[in-house]
Amino acid sequence: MSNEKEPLLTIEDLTVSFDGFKAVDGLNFSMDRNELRVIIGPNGAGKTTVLDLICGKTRATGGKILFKDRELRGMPEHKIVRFGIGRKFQTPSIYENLTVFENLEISYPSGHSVFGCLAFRRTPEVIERIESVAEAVFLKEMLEIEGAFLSHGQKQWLEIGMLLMQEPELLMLDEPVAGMSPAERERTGDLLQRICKNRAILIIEHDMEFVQRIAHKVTVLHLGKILAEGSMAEIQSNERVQDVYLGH
Amino acid sequence: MLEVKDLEVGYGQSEVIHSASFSAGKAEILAIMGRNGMGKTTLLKSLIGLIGARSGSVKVDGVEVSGLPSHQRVKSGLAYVPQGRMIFSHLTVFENLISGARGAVAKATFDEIYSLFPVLAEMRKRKGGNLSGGQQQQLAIGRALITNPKVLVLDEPTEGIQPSIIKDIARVLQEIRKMRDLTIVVSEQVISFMMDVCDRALVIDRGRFVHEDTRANLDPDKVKRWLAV
Amino acid sequence: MKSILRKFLGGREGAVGIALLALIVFAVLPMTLDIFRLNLVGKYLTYGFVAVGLVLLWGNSGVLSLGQGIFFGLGGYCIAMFLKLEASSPANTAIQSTPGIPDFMDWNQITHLPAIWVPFRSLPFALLAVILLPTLIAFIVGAAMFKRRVGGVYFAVITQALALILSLGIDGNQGLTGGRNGITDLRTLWGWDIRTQSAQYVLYYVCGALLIGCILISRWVLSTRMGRLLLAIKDREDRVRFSGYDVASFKVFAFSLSAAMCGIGGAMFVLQVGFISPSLVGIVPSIEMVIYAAVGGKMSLLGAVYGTLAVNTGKSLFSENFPQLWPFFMGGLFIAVVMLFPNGIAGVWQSMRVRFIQLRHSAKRAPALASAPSAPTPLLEGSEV
Amino acid sequence: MLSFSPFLGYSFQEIQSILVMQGFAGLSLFSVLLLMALGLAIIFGQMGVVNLAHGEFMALGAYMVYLCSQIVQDHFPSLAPYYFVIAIVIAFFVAGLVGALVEWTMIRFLYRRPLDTLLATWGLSLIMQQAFRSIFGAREVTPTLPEWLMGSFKPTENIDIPINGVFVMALSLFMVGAVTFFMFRSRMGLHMRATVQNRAMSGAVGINTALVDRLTFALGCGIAGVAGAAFTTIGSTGPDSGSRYIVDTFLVVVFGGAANMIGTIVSSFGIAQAQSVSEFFLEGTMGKVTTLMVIVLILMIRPQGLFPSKVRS
Repeated sequence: MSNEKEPLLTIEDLTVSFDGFKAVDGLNFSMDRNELRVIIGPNGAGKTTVLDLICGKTRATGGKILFKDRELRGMPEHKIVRFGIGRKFQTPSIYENLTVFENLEISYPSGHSVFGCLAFRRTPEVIERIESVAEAVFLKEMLEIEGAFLSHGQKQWLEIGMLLMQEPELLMLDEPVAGMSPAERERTGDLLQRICKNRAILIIEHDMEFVQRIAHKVTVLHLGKILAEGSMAEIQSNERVQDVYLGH
Repeated sequence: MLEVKDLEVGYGQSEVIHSASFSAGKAEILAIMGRNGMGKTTLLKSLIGLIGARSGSVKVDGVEVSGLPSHQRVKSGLAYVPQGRMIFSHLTVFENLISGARGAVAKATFDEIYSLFPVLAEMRKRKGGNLSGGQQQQLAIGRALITNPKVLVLDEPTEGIQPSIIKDIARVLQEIRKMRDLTIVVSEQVISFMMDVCDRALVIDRGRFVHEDTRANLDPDKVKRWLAV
Repeated sequence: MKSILRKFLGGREGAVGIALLALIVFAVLPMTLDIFRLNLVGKYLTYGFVAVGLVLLWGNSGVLSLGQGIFFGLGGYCIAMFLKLEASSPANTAIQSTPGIPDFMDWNQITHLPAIWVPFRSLPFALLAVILLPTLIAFIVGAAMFKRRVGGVYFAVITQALALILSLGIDGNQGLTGGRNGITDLRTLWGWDIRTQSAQYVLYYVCGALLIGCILISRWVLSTRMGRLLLAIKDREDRVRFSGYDVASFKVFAFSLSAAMCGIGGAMFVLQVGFISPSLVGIVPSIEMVIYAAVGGKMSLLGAVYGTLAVNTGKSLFSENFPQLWPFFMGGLFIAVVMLFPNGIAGVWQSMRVRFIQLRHSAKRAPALASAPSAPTPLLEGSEV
Repeated sequence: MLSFSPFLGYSFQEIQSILVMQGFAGLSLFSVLLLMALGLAIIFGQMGVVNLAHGEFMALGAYMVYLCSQIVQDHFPSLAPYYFVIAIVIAFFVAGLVGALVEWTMIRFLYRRPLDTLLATWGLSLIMQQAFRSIFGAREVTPTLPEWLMGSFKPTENIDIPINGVFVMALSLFMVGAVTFFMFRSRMGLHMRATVQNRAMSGAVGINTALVDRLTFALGCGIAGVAGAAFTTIGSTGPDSGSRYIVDTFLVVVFGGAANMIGTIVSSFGIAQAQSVSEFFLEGTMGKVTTLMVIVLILMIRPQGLFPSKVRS
């Protein structure tokens, strides 16, 4: 624990095993606000599993996940979300038969109960918020288009937009630029830099150019454990990392 | 032996493989190198028919197989060892081995496979799921060889395998090629393994081939640039 | 005013649809049909409540219940119990060995009214029970299953089993429920004879009005954020959870609301047809009512009503003329709707309209097709688990 | 023990005999349920297809036995003592063949849409029932059973054990054994297990998964046909005989844990015995109602059933 301020997210000895196979093995990890962290690692390193554990999709078999000093383990998914954690999935998960506007509206962080939903109104405030998020994720002109008709990259942006609507304090993105064109990657990089004010962003990514562009700090995961952690330059000069990626 | 022309593959609206063309000759070992997420697995899956290609042609020994279901591609002489091995974990080792066989399996074929992988003979009654990663990899290769293929396609056979065993796998692939005059296409990101095993290598980056050379002319450092962090 | 139009009627187009249905139900049919046929249509409309509920539950939330007959039956039994008690006044039943209790109880040697029947002496209680009992049962079943993330096929199978259990249970407790014959010989509602022609007209109109009321309520629910959310749940249940919603409670809501509508339908059935029996509760009616919604188009509230009317009219035409062919037709309908017309009448109607608009546009010259309302997105695979 | 004697006016001896005989009646029900569930465990448990027409495949098998019995009676009376065994085989193959046809025309388009399969197979069940009605008439029919099936053992004076019950039980246990043998010892069974575990990979090792699906479905339907043949020994067959078993069968399979053979056996035994015994002590249908209710309540609390299978593909 640093003295100046508490980390936003602290993971201690996190472990999960599936039928004896330890996908994540005694992981220790922490993140501060305003930090943009990228997790890299070869396939099967347990990257996605770590995100699944934090957002409650997978139940850990041991260890602690502390977010704003509260234990997340055992909390149902929707409560974790309401507590301030947003998650983007590997394949874009948007609602194809709703419009962009409606996709964003669903993520507006109030009226989440049954009756809240019935009483929910599109106040000017809500509309304004949706429009500003849509603008941020480059979809302002597409508000009335159904999700199914967006391009792959636009779907990825829409999902990031849906997360922004929730105003999460921790944003987790699983391969946000997969399938994007170079131009789209660049815009996404700018977007991520812009939105990491006042929150932490945790990203899994394979595109090293992209990682280099955006990461404040990089964590390398291998066989469920942390292999190395540091700046991109440090990681690139780390021999163990090179071994894992390149062989011997 | 294997001829791929203008292959385009994608999911939904995104295209992952852009107009890929390559070929591999008889008894050649061809490595396809690239980092995660660059399209290796998608390319190989589309060869065996697990993902439909949008356009392009795949020929095995002169026979067009694109558009066919997987099992007919196997019949035409392709065999596939997937990423992550995909052993049938509830079937025994022996059952896994013969799962793809058509009709009775010649004793010679078994002998050959068991001589390559003695451990499979020892463990033939064990459940596939109880094998170690390296043993599963051997089983997956054995399972692919049972159909006497002309072209063997392996997707990252070294993934999650200990370095010592990686060497064994390289040796075995060489041996198989010698024994059966088999064409082998293997995707990889471990350079040392590639240098041990292949005759020729292609480098794939974001769905396109960006580099090609024979092993003799291959400059590992150059390839590293495409693979390294 | 404008927002009310949007919310309840679904915009101008929706208002036209409702007005057309109202015109057909309140004017065209009463003017063209004799009272016998009209009463029959009234009966079909009561199934329409179930179909409308299924559009909410199945079409919009992706949850298929094969037990909607349970709620239809509960609603029906609640009102039938009141009517039966009124028809079994001591004066009317003086010849029984125990006067003042329903005749079938007397036949079963029951000598005093079972406790569960007592509150049904009160009409307000019975009316409340018509809506609340189905809602409560649906709430309990739904909460138990959806909280454990049981859905899809398992939910369908379990609700089907519940329908069987309830119909067998009613069947097996003759003294309490009237058994297989059900509760029959119902006469008056607070002294008003429901068997007369004038009463049948009135009840028909009440039934039509309530059905349109249910459609409007459903329209409203679907127009709120709830509507979008239910669609989202059907599309990607997992994602909704990660947008901060407790998915189970929304499914429970949709299930309970649809159950309440079934209850009203059941009560209107009893008032118009004059009896209720376990044959309306069990597996067969429950799944048949699913096909009404499917034929109409499982996403379309109005379509569900037309689907119900179409299938039932077909059924009575067939069974008058070629009774042995009807099951073939009905079976074929199930298969055809699933395999060929996943959006039912409403889907066919939509695509015809789109084609018509396109034709008109091309006739007018301009290739303005791009601006035509986007063709109905095929929701072919919408009904996944 | 004496306290039992006035019970329902039976002596202790008689109560004991009733329990034994009721238990044997339960065993007959168990046998039919087990065969039905065995077929459905393959179709629903393994393939994930909700086949609501499963009961009609059972009825089809029963009608085949009836048909054979008529033909034998009219044309080959000398075969009467043996025909039943052949009829079982015919029931299996006819039901299986119809099953393969249904898979080819309908089911294969619906594998990813379980709820739609459910509606389509319900439609199929209506069509099959009406077909039975048109061909065999609405009245229930009973095949003439060979003499040797009709008698009963009399181990004690009060206990009557019908031979047909014993035969049906032996038949269903034989089928369980045969199916197990087929699934675990034959190449086709291996292909079926592989396909259930990992369809994509099975194709990639060279298994024709479309064909395997068809045969798997046909096998399940064929077993339902055998269930129908067994059914003819304990009841008469009508167009809707099968549909009366469909909910019970689904509950047996779900309760047993969907894909688990042991679970299927245990749960069909439990459900059949509970029904049979409770039917004796409770009036009419209430025995069945109570049994089903208990199962549904258990399933609401424990949706995975008795023996959940650990793999979900």
